Amino acid sequence: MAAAQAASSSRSRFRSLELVLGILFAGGISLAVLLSPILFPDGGEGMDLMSRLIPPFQDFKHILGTDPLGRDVLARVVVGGRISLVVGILSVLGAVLIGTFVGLIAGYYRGIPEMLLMRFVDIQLALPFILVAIMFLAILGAGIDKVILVMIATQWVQYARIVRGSVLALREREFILSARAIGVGNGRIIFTHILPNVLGPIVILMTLNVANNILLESSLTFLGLGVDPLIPSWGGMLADGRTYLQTAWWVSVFPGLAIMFTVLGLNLLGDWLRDYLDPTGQTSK
Amino acid sequence: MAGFITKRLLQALFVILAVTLIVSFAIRLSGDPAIMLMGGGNVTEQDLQNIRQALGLERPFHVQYLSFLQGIFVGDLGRSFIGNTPVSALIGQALPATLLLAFTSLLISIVLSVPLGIHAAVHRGRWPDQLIRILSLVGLSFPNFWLAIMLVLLFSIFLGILPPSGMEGPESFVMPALTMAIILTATNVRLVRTSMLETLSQQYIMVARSKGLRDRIVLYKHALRNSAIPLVTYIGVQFGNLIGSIVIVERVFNWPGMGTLAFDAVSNRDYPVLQGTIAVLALFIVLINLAVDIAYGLIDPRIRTE
Amino acid sequence: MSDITASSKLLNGPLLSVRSLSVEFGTERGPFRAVKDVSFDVSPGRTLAVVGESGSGKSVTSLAIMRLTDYTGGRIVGGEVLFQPSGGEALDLTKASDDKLRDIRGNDIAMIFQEPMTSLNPVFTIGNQIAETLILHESLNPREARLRAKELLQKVRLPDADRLLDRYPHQLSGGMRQRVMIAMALACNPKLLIADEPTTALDVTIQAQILNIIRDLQQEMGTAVIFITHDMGVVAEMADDVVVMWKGEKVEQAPVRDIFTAPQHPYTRALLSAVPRLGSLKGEPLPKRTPVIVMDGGAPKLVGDTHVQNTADYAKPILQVEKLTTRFDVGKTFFGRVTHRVHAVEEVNFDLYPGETLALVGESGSGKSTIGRTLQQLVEPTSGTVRFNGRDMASMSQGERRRLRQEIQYIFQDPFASLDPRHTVGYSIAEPIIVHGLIKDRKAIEKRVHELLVQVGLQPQHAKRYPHEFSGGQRQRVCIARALASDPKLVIADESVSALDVSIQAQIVNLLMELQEKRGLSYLFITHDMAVVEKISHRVAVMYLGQIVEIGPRQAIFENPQHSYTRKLLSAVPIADPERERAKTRIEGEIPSPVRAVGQEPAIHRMREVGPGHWVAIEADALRGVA
Amino acid sequence: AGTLTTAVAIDPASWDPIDTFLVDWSSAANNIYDGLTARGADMKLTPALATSWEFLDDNKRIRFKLRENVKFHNGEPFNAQAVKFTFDRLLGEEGRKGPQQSNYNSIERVEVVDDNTVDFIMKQPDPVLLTKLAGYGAMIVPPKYVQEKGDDYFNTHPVGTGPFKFVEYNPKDRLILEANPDHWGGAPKLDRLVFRFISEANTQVAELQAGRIDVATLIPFGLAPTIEKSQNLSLMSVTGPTVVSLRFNTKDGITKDVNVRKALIMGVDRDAIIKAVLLGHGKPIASFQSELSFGNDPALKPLPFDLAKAKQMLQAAKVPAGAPVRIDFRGNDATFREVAQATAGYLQALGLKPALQPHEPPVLLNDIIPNGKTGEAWHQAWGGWTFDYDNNAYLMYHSGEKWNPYYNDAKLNEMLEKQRLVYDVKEREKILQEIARYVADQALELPLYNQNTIYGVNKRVKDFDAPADRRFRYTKTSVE
Ligand SMILES: Nc1ncnc2c1ncn2[C@@H]1O[C@H](COP(=O)(O)OP(=O)(O)OP(=O)(O)O)[C@@H](O)[C@H]1O
Ligand SMILES: Nc1ncnc2c1ncn2[C@@H]1O[C@H](COP(=O)(O)OP(=O)(O)OP(=O)(O)O)[C@@H](O)[C@H]1O
Ligand SMILES: [Mg+2]
Ligand SMILES: [Mg+2]
Ligand code: NI
Repeated sequence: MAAAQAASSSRSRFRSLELVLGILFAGGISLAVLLSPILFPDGGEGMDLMSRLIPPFQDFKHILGTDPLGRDVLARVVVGGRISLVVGILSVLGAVLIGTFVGLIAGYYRGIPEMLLMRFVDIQLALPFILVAIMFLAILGAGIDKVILVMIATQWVQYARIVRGSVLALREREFILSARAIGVGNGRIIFTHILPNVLGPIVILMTLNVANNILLESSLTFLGLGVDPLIPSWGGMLADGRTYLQTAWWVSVFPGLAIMFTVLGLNLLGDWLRDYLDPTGQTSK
Repeated sequence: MAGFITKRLLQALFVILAVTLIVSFAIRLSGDPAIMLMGGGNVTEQDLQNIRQALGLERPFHVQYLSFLQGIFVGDLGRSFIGNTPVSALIGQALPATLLLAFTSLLISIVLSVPLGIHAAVHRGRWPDQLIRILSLVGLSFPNFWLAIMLVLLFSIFLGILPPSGMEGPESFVMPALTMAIILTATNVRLVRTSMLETLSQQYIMVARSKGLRDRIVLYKHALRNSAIPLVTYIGVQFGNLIGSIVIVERVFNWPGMGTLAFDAVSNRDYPVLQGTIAVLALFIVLINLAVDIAYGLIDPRIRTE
Repeated sequence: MSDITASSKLLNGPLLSVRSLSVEFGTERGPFRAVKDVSFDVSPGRTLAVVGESGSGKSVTSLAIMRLTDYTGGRIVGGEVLFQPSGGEALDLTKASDDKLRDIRGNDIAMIFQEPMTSLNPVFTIGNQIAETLILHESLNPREARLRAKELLQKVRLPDADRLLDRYPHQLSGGMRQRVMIAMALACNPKLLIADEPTTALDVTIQAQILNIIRDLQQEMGTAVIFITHDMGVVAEMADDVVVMWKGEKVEQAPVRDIFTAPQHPYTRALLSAVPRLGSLKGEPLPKRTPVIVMDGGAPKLVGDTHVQNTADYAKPILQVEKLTTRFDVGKTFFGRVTHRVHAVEEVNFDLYPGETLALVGESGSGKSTIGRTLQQLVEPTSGTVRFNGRDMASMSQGERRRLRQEIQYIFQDPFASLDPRHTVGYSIAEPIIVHGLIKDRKAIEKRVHELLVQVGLQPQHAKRYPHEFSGGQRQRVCIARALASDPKLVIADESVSALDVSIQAQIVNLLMELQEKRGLSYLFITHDMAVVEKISHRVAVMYLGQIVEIGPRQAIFENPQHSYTRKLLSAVPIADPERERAKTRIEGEIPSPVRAVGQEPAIHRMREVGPGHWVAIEADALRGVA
Repeated sequence: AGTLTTAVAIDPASWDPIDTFLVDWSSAANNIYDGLTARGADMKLTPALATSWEFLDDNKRIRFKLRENVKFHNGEPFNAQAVKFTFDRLLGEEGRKGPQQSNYNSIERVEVVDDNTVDFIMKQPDPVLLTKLAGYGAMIVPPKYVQEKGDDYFNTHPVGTGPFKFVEYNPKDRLILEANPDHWGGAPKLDRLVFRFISEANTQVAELQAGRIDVATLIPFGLAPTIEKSQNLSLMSVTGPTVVSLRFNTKDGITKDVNVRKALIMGVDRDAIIKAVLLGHGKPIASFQSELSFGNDPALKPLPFDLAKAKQMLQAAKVPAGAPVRIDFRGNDATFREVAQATAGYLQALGLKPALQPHEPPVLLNDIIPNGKTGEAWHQAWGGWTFDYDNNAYLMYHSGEKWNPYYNDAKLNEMLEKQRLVYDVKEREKILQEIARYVADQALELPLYNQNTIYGVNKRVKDFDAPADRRFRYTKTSVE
């Protein structure tokens, strides 16, 4: 812990560095994705079977190379962000909202509501994602909206359990008692005293699950359940590129890197948000 | 305690009932096993009828489900539509393979993520922290099948030291377990780090330090246990996720486990196998989460009151 | 000054020498220097008392000596802390390596932290936490360590030590936790003991014994003690030298006699003038407000006036407590059968009237906080009735109960634990106003919060700070402000002024009395400080082992105590006069415990009236109960 | 001497011939069992357990002379009784539960003439019967063994007369066989055969690269170059039975119009797709059959790729720009995923708006196709092992068939029915060719290609006959 002193003085600077880098990565990629219709008007669909699998940094027209169908990898990576970010972010938001709410209620009230909600959570938890996905998509038909729905339906339980776990410990803390003693109503205790104190793990889990869900889309593709392969997506590119790992690494590595920078950006923002929400962290180690 | 456990076990039974009911019902909405068994060749409606009759599929749903339940109570999970193998025999073979894999990867992940997460928290904002955080994200940025293929390329083809697939000796565990552990670790490291940060600012940690305790004891005894609740919860949740994602890892590594079994059962609409595997997996997931709930009380005595 | 000259100078001198120590915190509002240029020495076998204003940097100084400020975001920006460990070279702790520091911490230098509630790790048993130090520094094996831990608990007069070892911090009363902290600090017979307000949560009888233990230690082992306290009586009893701190600086240092007889600095004088003296209201039936000297800028100023607190209205009680009993299950078998219970409160009866202050005093762990918590509906009573304004609380509707929480306020014994770490104190103070809809306008709420902060001696800009950025006393005042914010009818104040320096304490006490006069507030005042009790209360109830053993008008209790425990209590109060003979009371023998096996109900003793409204337990009954 | 390890994709779970339709079953079981006839890697029909046959009673009775002195692996003698038992079982109660019975419905019954002679009494003519007797449900099983041990035991402990004997079966993992030195065709050169079940193509290739399997049967085209480049591996690519086409919805959407369908065909450069996506491991087709198929007409040429003409035709048919073309396909077919995207690329160039819809195979099979829920087109891959156009054409174009949800044409129906009654090879071939031409004329589908069967083989394997239909018979093969 020798460096502890140095850390405290450099902390405020570091926190803003996290923010800056986070905005730079996540924001930069989002911006590129948002601008993709202007940057790549053909939507990354321009196929040219004659110029397939050009390695990166060799052809000026295809800086990141081309895929097995001769499509520009850069264009597809940028355009592919649209689906991937929508899937990643919407599914996580949906799951977080439902899961956190259920977790708060179950953990705070305990008793019957807890029992019912948590058994419901158990049921959901006991249904493996891939199988649910297969059945759900088989019954409802495929499509990006359904993929997002499946993710929400299977993932909210994670948040519910995590939140409930933390709430169980929190509700025994003295400051919750003291809020109750003052006459603060249950709703307000839950949302202004408990929620901010459980947000740390949730924020972390959220930012991680964005990555996870972008990748889940590729697992679905791997199993043949994904969405229209014509619409580029990072997950789809990774799945399609897997057979080319030995011959054309760039087909799947660049979408992977895109995911990495997005996730890195989001996580930096998440860390920053966590710190921001935790005042004690600002001055103590 | 005993009361709590019996109560929860009864509830677990209910959960398993619900899960199998949902799965049995849903799978019947999405395809006909008779057609799957016929493989789409020269089939007439009469042929299909024959097969349905032979498999008992012409009975109403509730009758089929009830007979499945009856079977469960006498330990008979029925027979696979394909090859007529008893489901219990299939599960008996696949379950150890999957559990072994799942627990190994969980274990690897815990062994890796706890020290890394703590180290990151302690050195918050400085390079060890940044490095650990960034490395953990690399593990999250590529899907498990992709990581698996990379590992195979590295260890089996380039270095030639590990078998690329199959479950043979202990060495065949390395890559599948590692593939899953990498992804689990990425998440767990960050979770440990956040909960640790929360705990490290508490006064009792300072008191522990004032006693002259070694950092290791301060961190691993005093702080870790106070940060353990989210971690333990998440491990319970992860076990469920693990079972979900094990399908893919098992496929890539040709692992004869429950994931493969369940996935094939869905693909073939092999109802008895699917119902059986889901029931068994549900049982394990529910038990793990029950263990987690019991662990809460062991970890934090304040939760024990109820 | 180089290390070598320093060590040669220290050879036969002080054990610890603090030279121009300065400590800074990096806050969002820029660096804040909490300790400025402080120097003092402590020699083996001697006691240095540090007194001073709340928030003047006492705790920070002591943390800095052990280099624990590293972990709170603080930084030692100047000075040195020279320590002479056993036989070795003198060492500058501000520069020592982590390893070296670890050897010293807990072993050579031990510290008793100010807030006992948050200082114990909630997930480990008491036994485990004490034994840990012994295993580490004394190389005992776990069995020996446990045995030693038990001895230590007995030494600090904790009852039922054996079973206590296996209990968790949240199952102990404030004073019990504080004694656990003390036991922990004494475990390795340190060379230097830093005690930061070690007895605030203890009743005076136990306090006297703890002080004895520390003195014994000094005599036997030559331990040096830094004693931070607000209790000038304790200073007079314990200290050899006194350092007075004010606004982060040392303003005066002198031998204890000189401080009391010839204080130099105006702040010291103001402080001493505010010391409440037991017996000062002798012969007066009612409590009385008296003016206090406060520091205004650098100069002392007299504020307030004398005022007899004739506020109680005995027509109709606001609160009636009948046969209130609260028990906790502590032993359970695997099958959920309860084996042992803590009989925290047993058949307690009392009334409280509008405008009246009832002081609840008694032994630590005797159930005072539990009564408070039960009244505030935080703990379910096992049996008994509580009536508020004549209405039985048990029969009230959900809505009525909530309204009750506006009218009754409970100030928690541990201020740090009771504030949400994620909200500014401004928010915490505003919360009762918001939830009960007392003021609608946001600007007006803010104004009210600032007003409350000023009333308790803080500044409006403190509203934006978070709880961990305050000193112990400051947090306590935040809690008082929060309780007052909801405009209550009844305030239950649990050790609410114990962490305040006497000057601020006097101001707060005056404030409370003023509010009582203006708004007819009632107080249930739980405290160990008999001098404050004398000053503030109309009536006093004395508790022992979960029961009230004596209750009556203040004058009757103080001038004519009947129960043996009450007498013991009054005689143990330390007097702020260093010339007085130091008390050597030592109580030996079995310490009674409220933990009982199921089925072994305690005997409830009968009361008899010895004067108007003055009731005393019949002691023979009580003895039977104990036996 | 030596052990040869082959990877196949799927574990059929039962080794009983009447329980399965999987090629992977045959890849292994073709070494355990014999049929009355056999077909080698060259696809020529030869005698096997039957040494000769003749057609009697106006083709209503077929008489087989059986090979003598043949024993099952368990020592049970092979004779006319065994043949009768096999077919009684296949056509009776037991066979009804499996997918094989319907392939042999043309047989009325089998009669024992003497110990070494049997008669097949036909319900209706079946020109493909002799081919069908070479595989799958017609594999001869030991009567006593099956009756004594019961069906479940037989499923997992197969016994036949083939060149290799069953040793061990670990479900989902491997099947181990050992040489049958007493085989009537002579002892095989290998000691042991191991069949491992590996469903993931990348894994099969990795195992092949690691030298842990000798023959890989599942090779994604993307990995073909890797194998070609590898020093100790060779890639074998042979014309196989699998043909792939995009079938059209002739009922709704723009594909209702035959001219639009033709335009779509002409708008897609199939040669380029074969070259770029299949890396040349395939051939263009004009009808839904491979060039090895009976009924294939080399004279029938596919419509040429002509973008300009195609555009023109679309315009003439008043197809608006951006008209949607949805293609449904099996989501787990990685190769077709690429083909579909390439095809979509061409459709886009035609000014249309293609969309690709992946489906889980059972859903496509159970619901989307039979219930006519497809988009304008759907992915159809077919690989009849009999190499007879009848098998493809009847199922694809006859009205009321599951695979044909939209098209109903009396003339086509009649032709399809007629050829089934004709034993005359020449005449039947003529009708089949006529059907193919008719279908091409109606542009019922966009014939994409005939996909090669490719194997990755370790170079230590000698005399590996790469069978077009993946039905290995390792009698002459050896390993170093
Ligand atoms: N972590 C922190 N961050 C910022 N300011 C702090 C922190 N800890 C203490 N302070 C400030 O430092 C000053 C000194 O605090 P300290 O705890 O030493 O007071 P104290 O003399 O012990 O008072 P008390 O008698 O009330 O306990 C206070 O003004 C407090 O607000
Ligand atoms: N949650 C609990 N579980 C078990 N025992 C408890 C619990 N809370 C309090 N007790 C026990 O009840 C008794 C009374 O505690 P209480 O906190 O009321 O004492 P107190 O009079 O306020 O003491 P102090 O002056 O030391 O604060 C103690 O013996 C304590 O150990
Ligand atoms: Mg302090
Ligand atoms: Mg108390
Ligand atoms: Ni360090």
